Amino acid sequence: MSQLELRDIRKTYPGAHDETLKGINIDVASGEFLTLVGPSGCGKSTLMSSIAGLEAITGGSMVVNGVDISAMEPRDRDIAMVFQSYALYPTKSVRENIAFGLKIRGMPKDDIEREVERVADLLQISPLLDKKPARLSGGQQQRVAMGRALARRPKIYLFDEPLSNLDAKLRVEMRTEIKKLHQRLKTTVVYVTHDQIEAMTLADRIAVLKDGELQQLGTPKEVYDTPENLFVAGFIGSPSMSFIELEIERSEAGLSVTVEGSDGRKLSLPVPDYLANWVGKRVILGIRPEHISQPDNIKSEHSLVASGSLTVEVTEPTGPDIIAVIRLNGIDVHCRLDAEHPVNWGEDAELMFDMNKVVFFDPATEKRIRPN
Amino acid sequence: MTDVVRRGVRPSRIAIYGVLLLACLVYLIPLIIMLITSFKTPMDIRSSNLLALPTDWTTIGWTKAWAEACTGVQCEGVKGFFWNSFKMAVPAVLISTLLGAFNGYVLSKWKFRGADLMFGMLLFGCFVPFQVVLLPMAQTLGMLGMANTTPGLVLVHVTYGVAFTTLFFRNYYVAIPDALIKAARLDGAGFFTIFFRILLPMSTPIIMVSLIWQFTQIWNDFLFGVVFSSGESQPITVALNNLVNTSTGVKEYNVDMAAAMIAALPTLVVYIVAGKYFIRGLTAGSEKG
Amino acid sequence: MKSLKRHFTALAMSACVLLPTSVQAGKVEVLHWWTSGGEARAAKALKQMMEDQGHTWKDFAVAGGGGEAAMTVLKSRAVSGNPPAAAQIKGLEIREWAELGFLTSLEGVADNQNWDQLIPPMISDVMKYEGQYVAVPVNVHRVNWLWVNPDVMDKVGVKVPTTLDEFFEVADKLKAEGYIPLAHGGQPWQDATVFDAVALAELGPEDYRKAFVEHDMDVINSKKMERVFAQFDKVMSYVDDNAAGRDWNTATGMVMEGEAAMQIMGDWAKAEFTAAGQTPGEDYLCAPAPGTSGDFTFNVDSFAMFSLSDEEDVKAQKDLARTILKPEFQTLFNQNKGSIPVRTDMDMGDFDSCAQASMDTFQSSSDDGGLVPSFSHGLATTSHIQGQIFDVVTNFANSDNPDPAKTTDQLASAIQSAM
Amino acid sequence: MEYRQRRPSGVARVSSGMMDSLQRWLPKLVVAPTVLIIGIGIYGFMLWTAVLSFTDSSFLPSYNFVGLEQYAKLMESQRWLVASSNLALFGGLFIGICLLIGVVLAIFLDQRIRQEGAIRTIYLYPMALSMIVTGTVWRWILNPRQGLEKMMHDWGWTSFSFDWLVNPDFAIYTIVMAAVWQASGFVMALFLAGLRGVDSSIISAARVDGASLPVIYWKLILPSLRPVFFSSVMVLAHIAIKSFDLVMAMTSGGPGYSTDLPAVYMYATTFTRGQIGQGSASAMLMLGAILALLVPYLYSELREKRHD
Repeated sequence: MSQLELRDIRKTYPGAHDETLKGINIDVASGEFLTLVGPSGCGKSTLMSSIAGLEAITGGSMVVNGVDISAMEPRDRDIAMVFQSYALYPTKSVRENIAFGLKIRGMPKDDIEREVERVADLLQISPLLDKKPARLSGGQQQRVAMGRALARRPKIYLFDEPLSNLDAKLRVEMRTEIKKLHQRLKTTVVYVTHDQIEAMTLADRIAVLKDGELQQLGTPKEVYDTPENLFVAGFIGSPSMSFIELEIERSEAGLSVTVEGSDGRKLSLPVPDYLANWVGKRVILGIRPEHISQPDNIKSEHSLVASGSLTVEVTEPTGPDIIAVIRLNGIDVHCRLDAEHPVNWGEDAELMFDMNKVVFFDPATEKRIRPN
Repeated sequence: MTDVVRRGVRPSRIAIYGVLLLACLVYLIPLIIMLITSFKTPMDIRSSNLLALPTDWTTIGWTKAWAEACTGVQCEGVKGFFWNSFKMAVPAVLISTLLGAFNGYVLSKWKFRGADLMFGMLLFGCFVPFQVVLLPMAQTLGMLGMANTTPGLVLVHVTYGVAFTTLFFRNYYVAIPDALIKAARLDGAGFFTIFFRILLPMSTPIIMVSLIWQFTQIWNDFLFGVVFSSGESQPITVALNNLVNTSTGVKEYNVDMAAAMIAALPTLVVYIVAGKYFIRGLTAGSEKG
Repeated sequence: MKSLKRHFTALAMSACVLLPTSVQAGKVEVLHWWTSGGEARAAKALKQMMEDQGHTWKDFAVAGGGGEAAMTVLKSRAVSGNPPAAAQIKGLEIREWAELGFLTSLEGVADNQNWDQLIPPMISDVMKYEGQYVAVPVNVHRVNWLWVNPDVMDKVGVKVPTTLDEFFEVADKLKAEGYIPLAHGGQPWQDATVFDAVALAELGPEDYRKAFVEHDMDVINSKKMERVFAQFDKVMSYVDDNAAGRDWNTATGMVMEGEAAMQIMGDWAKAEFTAAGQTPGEDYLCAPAPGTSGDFTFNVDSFAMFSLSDEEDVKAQKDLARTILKPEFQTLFNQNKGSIPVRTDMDMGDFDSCAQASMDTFQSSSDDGGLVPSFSHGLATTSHIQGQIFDVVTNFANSDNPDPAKTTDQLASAIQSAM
Repeated sequence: MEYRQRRPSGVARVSSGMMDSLQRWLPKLVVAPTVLIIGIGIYGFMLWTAVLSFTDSSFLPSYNFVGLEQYAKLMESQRWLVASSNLALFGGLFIGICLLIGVVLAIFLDQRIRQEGAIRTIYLYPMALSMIVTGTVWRWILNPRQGLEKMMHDWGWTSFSFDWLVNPDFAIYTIVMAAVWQASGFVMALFLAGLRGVDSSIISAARVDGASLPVIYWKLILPSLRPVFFSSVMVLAHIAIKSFDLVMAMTSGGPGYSTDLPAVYMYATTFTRGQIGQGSASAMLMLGAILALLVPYLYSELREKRHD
């Protein structure tokens, strides 16, 4: 049974012309970690606030464990939230911050004490319990904010971009920490972020939002490999997918497309058969960096591979591999090259295209063309 | 610092100190004059210039102002009116500050339809000249049965002070992140719990501002004090006025000045002791607001 | 606590419950602006006399601006339905309050004490509304006095002027010797006080009354009035440049110290001399303002009595009225205030020479028609018209190039618009 | 998952319906007293005054309507014209000079000055005094015979002359002086605190770019203190309108009526001269002027804030 069901959630802010949320439907299973991801202004924070009860929705319903909570006050929903700014009470010590919600709910003193200790142990913040938030580092504050949520043992945890105020290294550490914690506690989590890596690494399932509409809901792998549309394809993955608009051709060998390098060299690439209906029509080819690499790195037993020599415009070594930029049809295209075989910019490199995994989009609807 | 820089800086620093000290002098002179005059004899005042030191120092002005000068048929100085002023100012200051805090809280964190309009109308309320409201207010208080009572006077001060206190608190609370309120709501705190347990403990600077501002305004007020107080509970400003003003009597400037100093003492002390909190709090709101 | 008590008393009163202890005693709340010096002492004497009769005196003193602040307070209290028992109200304002139905009749007391015989009709008229006393006069101030420093006059070798022409002559000589001829404070009411004296000198009592009491346009808008302005301008030219905003008593101080020679001011100025330990006739002289000897512009302080509901308080109010006109109080009060008793039957033996002279003129002018109400102190006309005249006069006095003819027109239209 | 079963059971859900609607009404309930007293005490009374301005009320309020007559009379009144132009002059100069002095002193005081605390207190204390006291003292000081001029003469500078207080053309400027004396230190303190909140890296960055200190203050720092300007103008405008006491204590509107302000005029006509209708009309015009000047300013400032 789903822990949280969102049914056609709609929200229009007073005085606004457009709907901020245009009918969102999501089910979150018990113990599931769901991330809401999307560019700023996509409505993900509004959706989160609506779940928490901080914003009243204008349509639809929210059900938790079979109970409709749409009209409930926040405190009656039994939902905890970790804020981007942590929102720690500045005049209260860490201990009081964690205990506040319990006290309000009338938990006996001893139980509170025990609960605070438990949470503090869990998050390794026991030595900080008597400090004021202002004396803590960003990472410590973050832990306290989580501790405050954990202490309540709510049905659902909401995280509103909790890591975005931390520096890069700490962010990765905390990410792992959160993941560990979730694996231990098996709590139901809805996690908002604009960082797709965070979304991918943490989530059981990802919900991609744009302009108040759910673009795709699926596991990280689904979203990455089979994005529903151009937006999701471009949003998920780093460096992001490159898009080239071109025409499907039919030759003796089968279906193919032709790309042109920066020096005018042409290269024919085979494409899957399900595009047969699209021969002579224009499609958008979506190709991820790892689909173009040195021939060694691509398993050539796949049928749909092709290689050619192309000029490398820019190289960006990341350590394990090198991101190289080539130009196809006048568009910058990223390739992921093996760091063991360095290439220099301005030189030609022999590159292999793995056309098994590339995706195609209908230029008119921007939807992915599905194999049927 | 290199020699070149030091040579370049010196004259300008002297100029800065010069300007600052000159300004000090300008700000201080009136106070000095008041003090000097309060220690002179009336004859001395008539004959010597303002800044000349008294030929014989005398505290007669002060003792007279405190305990002997007439403010009506009583000639017991202003000492009794001190207490009256406190009785009026303390509740008025506290109530208007509390109301202002509530209003600021609602107008920044619990906005409702029309909240901005209400705030705008409150702001405009800061600029209504008080002379306009004397008669209608008198009539209203009469209808309420509060005419010429201390509660009535307190009500008047609260009415015309709440606009400013609301402005202070609203600007201060606007700068406090909304997330804090949301977190508290999720923690199960209600409207009042959030206010008293979360916001109020954070509000010390702006509470200081509101208290100091309101205390100064109410303590120094004459118009409302004279019109809405009853005869025996007149505030000290009215006593001062009665003492200083004479239609056809003799003026004793030393007594006048001493009385003025006595009347100003509480607010002066407040400013000198708590002035820095005042400024800190005011800017805490306006900076980010 | 006190306010609480007030509430209970009010409650008790409205329920017509008589407090068992207060069989004979009532309370009077008295609004006045006598808050300092001799005035306050005088008011205190009144309080004492009331308390001796078993009444409670609730003091309600509001000083400032010759009663302006007190009037503001009084209006607010009247509007709030909570007026005091008695309020210091002057001149024609008494009638205005009476017309609005706020005042109570004092006929019983007046008959009993035979006020009509004691008080000159000129003054009793002001105290009456529809033929009945609604206010009780306290004292009579003479406004057209000239205060003189005799030492200065002797040094320059001049005599106290009795006419305006003499005044100009004397003033020129004083000026030549480096004295300020006329001490003055440039406040509207002081400007008007001097103008008052000049007008009386130029117009004479009859035309003065026509102009400022009856507002006869033939007098107001006439060559005579132009001449008043011209003479006023000339008088004011003997005032030093720094007079603006100066308090009247500071000006008096200038006369005492011999910096200035003369001042035109009402007889309250005497209190200032007395306070400095000076004796009339020796250290300073009092003389009628130039050109007004034998005439008397009066300024009368009075208490108007408001309608009350509580019987005991009404009785206390009547006792207050009676007490004010008692000879003991009249003597005590007026000696402190510099004025003369409002009763014409008083023994003036205990008063100083200026007061005695004042009383003589008061009685003689009362018979020969030289007694006129002072417009500058609100005895002659409504506060509105008075204010309009003040504006014209003070503007004229402060003008760079005063034009008597034009100002006369302004005066006429100002009065007309306010009538 | 065992701990979830131990969830505190104190969560009140029983009366949630009623409690919820109470919670929703609470904010409005809490501001209700203020709305009530402001609604009556400011807007109700303004309306009342507006009504009276169309009547011939004289000594006490009456309801005999005479249309716009009071306004017509007011427009003809020389004294009212003086009073209104004085308010514009006084208000403009007062606010302008206070801001100028406040900014300059704040910048100077921000240069690591010794004894800063003491100096700040000295600048600030006049704000604690009532305007009546301020007015009285300044009247003495500026009075040529008693004050500054006499002092200079006593000290041998006999040609010194300063007679603005008694000169009808200049007296209004003495009111400005006293008011500036009272409020400029306060403005200074506001700006000083504002300056302390400015990120010092701005100054460093600008210096690296080669900007001189005055340019840095003028072009970079002062513009960032806009909210402080707003607070200052609010407070100063409030004081300017309440300067009634100051004028009464210093000049009572004189010499003549050269330092009349609308509030003084209104008070005098309403209370001293018993012309309530006329006084109400002047009050309405004054409020109208304040409305016309301040409301656009408040509006633009507050809008700005909302967009940030």
